[in-house]
Amino acid sequence: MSLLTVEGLSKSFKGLRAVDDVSFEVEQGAILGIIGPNGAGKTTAFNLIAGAIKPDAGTVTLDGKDITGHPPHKIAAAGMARTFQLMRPFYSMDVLQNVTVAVLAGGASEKSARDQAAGIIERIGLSQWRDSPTEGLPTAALKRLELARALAIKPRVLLLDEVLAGLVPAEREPVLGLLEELRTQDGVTLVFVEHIMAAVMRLSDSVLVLNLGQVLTQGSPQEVTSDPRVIEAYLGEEPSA
Amino acid sequence: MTSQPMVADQETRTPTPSAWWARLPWLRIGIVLAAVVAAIVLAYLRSGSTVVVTQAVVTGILIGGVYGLVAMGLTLIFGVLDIVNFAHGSFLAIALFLSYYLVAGMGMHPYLALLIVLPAMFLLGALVQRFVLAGAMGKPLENQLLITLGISLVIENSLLLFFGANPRSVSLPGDQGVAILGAVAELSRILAFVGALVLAGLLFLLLRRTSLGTAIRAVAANDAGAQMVGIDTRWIYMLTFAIGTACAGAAGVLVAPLVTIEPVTGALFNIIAFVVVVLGGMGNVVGALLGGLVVGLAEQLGALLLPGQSPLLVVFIVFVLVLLLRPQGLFGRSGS
Amino acid sequence: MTTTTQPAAATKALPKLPWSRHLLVTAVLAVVLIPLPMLLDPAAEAVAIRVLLFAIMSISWNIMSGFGGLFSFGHAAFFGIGAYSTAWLQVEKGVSPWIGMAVGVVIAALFALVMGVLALRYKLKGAYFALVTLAFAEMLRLWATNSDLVNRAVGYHVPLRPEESWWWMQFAPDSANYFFIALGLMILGLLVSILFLRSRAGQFALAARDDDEASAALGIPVVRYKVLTMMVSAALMATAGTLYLQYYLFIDPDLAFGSAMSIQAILPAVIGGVATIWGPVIGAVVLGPLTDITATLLRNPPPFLDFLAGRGGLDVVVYGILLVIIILVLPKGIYGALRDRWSRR
Amino acid sequence: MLEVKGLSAGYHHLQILHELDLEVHEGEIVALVGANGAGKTTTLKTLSGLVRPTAGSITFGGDQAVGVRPSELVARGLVQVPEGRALFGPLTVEENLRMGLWTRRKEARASADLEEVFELFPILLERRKQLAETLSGGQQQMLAIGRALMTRPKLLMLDEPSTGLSPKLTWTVLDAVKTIRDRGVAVLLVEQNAAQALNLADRAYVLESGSIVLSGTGKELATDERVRKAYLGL
Repeated sequence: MSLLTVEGLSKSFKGLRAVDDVSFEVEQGAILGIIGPNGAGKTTAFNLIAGAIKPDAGTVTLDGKDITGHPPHKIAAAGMARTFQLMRPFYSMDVLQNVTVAVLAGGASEKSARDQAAGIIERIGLSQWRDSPTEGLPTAALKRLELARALAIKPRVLLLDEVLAGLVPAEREPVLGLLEELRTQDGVTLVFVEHIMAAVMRLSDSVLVLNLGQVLTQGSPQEVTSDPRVIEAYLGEEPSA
Repeated sequence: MTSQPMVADQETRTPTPSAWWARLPWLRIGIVLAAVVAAIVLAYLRSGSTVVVTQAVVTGILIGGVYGLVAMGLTLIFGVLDIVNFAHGSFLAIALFLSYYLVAGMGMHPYLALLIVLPAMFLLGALVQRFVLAGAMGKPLENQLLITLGISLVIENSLLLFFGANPRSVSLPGDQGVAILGAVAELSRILAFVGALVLAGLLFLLLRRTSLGTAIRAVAANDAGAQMVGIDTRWIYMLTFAIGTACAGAAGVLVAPLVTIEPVTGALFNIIAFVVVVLGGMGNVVGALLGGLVVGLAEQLGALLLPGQSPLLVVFIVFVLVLLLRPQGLFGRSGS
Repeated sequence: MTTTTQPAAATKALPKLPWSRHLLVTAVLAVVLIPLPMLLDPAAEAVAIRVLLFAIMSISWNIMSGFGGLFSFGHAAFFGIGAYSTAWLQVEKGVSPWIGMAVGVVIAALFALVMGVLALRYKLKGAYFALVTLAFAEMLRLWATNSDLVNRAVGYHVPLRPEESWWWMQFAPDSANYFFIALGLMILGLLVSILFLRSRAGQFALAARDDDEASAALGIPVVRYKVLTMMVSAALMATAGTLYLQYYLFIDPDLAFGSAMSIQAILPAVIGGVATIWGPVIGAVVLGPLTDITATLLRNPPPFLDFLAGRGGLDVVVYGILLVIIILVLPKGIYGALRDRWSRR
Repeated sequence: MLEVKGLSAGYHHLQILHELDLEVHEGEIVALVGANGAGKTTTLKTLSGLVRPTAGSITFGGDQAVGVRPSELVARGLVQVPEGRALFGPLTVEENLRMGLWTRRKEARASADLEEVFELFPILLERRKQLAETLSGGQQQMLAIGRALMTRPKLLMLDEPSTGLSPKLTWTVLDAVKTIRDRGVAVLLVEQNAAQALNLADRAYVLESGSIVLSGTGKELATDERVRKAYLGL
């Protein structure tokens, strides 16, 4: 049975169907990439799964347990962490404190939390900024901080919302390596929204394409990128006349 | 971040003519009216006297009009500048003292004082916005709250410092009781109500019918959009604050014959104005007028419903209920 | 922008946490201040007690509004609950103010619980939340003003006792004991803030203040910790109510629940530095003596201020001006600005 | 008419644009295409004065445009139709359009422009009394463009006018862009809908990670394999 199952997920805002009957499954240890043009409903879908907003219809099941519409903190406690597309550090804290809070939220003892946090920071490659305030950190570091904090609660499923956006190509590579390592070493299941196709191609076992709130297609990276409907959704329709 | 288009892409909608009154939430107004009627019936059952209830309703509506005018200024400032102005009542207090000195000191007719107080308060508002508040525009809400709190402390206590705590009063020549609808109301109260309605109407026309008013509403609706058509929003902010302050000033002149004039009088109006603004929906100018009437009635009927308690207690109970159940206000638009 | 991480800094030792330093300063403060009454004349001692009272109130406000990010405009509600619980139990039932203080603390915390659950359940934020706190305080004020249960607008005078008594928390007007009690409560307040912030709950509260969605996404039950923060703050504020009552021996609804009291809780923290441990204390030291300075000034005004002789209000005018200037020029308060300067060096 | 050199910009700690060069000449449609997050919207915001550049220069009609208030730039003829449209929702269609006259409210013939906009988008005439927020997405886009035209722009910058529109409506809007160009207004068109934008444009730039990686005529780029790569990473 799949670790994460999403079925018939739908949400409308003021009559606009932002997410329309979206279904997919992710196996334990798999990596699912979600792509789609602007306004396709990717972030909304994430928010629905992570409980930030309640769906109009559909179910989300994590490891056999129905978590549809549960508040976000319960979903996180059930083993699903997420990152935010626009980085949302705790601005009054430095990097170490940010991760320490997350470790505490994951249930660690107050005594060991800081050491564990320091360990995660080193692993994520943030050591250089460990004691820096979050204000003024470069994008690359903030993106990693999002990741470090999410990992600190030891999730089974990690939802990543554009962790590569805003990074220059050279900065992407180490993050990709890290994500691969998370799967192979930690067995974390990844669901990620991404625009950078090279990354999607390289990481994903399977790619889900959303367009106008609906699932356009799902398949292997090669299948998806050679699908004319996908190209059309991205490049736009050629004028017929 | 991807922005959501405001509405779905449907081309099948039929155009609907939409004058402003067609957009009022009539259902909720109906519910509020029903609540008012229920309160009146209850008040009648408790007091057992039609005269007492009629008197309460008339007094409530009359003072409610003035509350509405005070709150219109406050809500306008909130809608456009996004500032919760804790100093609004203090501006009203300044106007009270100004009219006291114009009337008692210079022998001016209480309502003629408007001609001086209105422009003076307008100017004061503009200066305060330009030189104090402008520095905090776009800062966190707390900072703006605290700045206006500081301004109110300065104003209220300067009044105390210079004029002392002795209560003063302004009397209207020829003020007497007038019988209306089976109740009696002082002429000054009726004139204050009428004056408030006239000024509220003028403000409404300014906002609806002039291009300046449209620009003010445009800034309230979307200040980025306003900049993109070339509106200098800084100027609109200053002007709006000045207009809002002038509303408080006008209300001050109108109520001067009705209240004891003390430095703390402003604080009372301030708190009532907040209640009215929340009731009417923050930023909703028409809602503020309706909210004023509701609060005026709640205050008067509340005195009958909970005898022995302060009439304001009922006002606050209504306030907290509205804040908790419908923070966007009784007359605000649904959703969002 | 750097493109790769540098492993050079990899295994630095973890930086020391500030808590032990804060606790040490608190201890030093306690020790240094204990002999103070011996050095002060009675008038100066009264000022010192006012400073301590301000500090306690503002430490409390700072816990909820600074660290918790829940802007309270009605902190007088908790103050008044403390003062009134003590007064009622003492005057009507003959119960010691110490017990009254404990009862006040519990009731204030429960009041905060109800208020917090209501306001946060309905997701009130910012100005709306501030207005709810104001409304709750005003409702208490109006209720007390008109309720026979608590002596209506008259309020309570604490009956004078023939002899000094710790049990009744009553001493000669210039007794140093008031100072010691006030000092003890302030030190308690500081300990509460420091230990709370150090705890798991306090860290969660800070995280929830900074970003409640991100906190929830980490599994932190945001509302629970926000309400808890409010309760801690309310409990501390209630002790200030008891202290006030026992020192001034009088309370009425306007004093206890009026917005002036709420404002006195806000000002020191804002002037000293919101969301810092020491800001409220520093702000109280700045503001506490102002009332006396201005009163002295107006008792014997310089010639050009002659017409103001004997008038009140100048102190609050100065508060107001200070408040505006601080917000515009030093939005982080005195302590915040100093700390930034030190750390930049 | 618009000349941008070495432009860098970002939000607080986040640098988004890296030394951008681009120009728009009179009477041409220039397209700026690129994937999501490439920095297209930030470019427009910087050009219209909403974001302050950290480095580089912008000149418009020969005058320095960095550090000038957005409202002043509008008066000079540099006008943006932002993504999300920034309409005045609770105002009517006509009020929205008339607000476009703000900088020229003292000119006598200003309201004749209203007729021109209605001619371009007849649907707006039909709905002139309707509130902007009750319009459909396509109508809102037309209204946003119409409002911008009322200011008499010399250069009109459109941010993703096709977002949320059906293909058919997108063409209605893009057709209007051509008409606008033919009336003598230069257009800078930012689009993720690359194929359509490139076909329409006289010249185009491809933006990737905040830098311009390709430029050329619209026709050239429309058939360029590298454009596909920038979008799909193929």
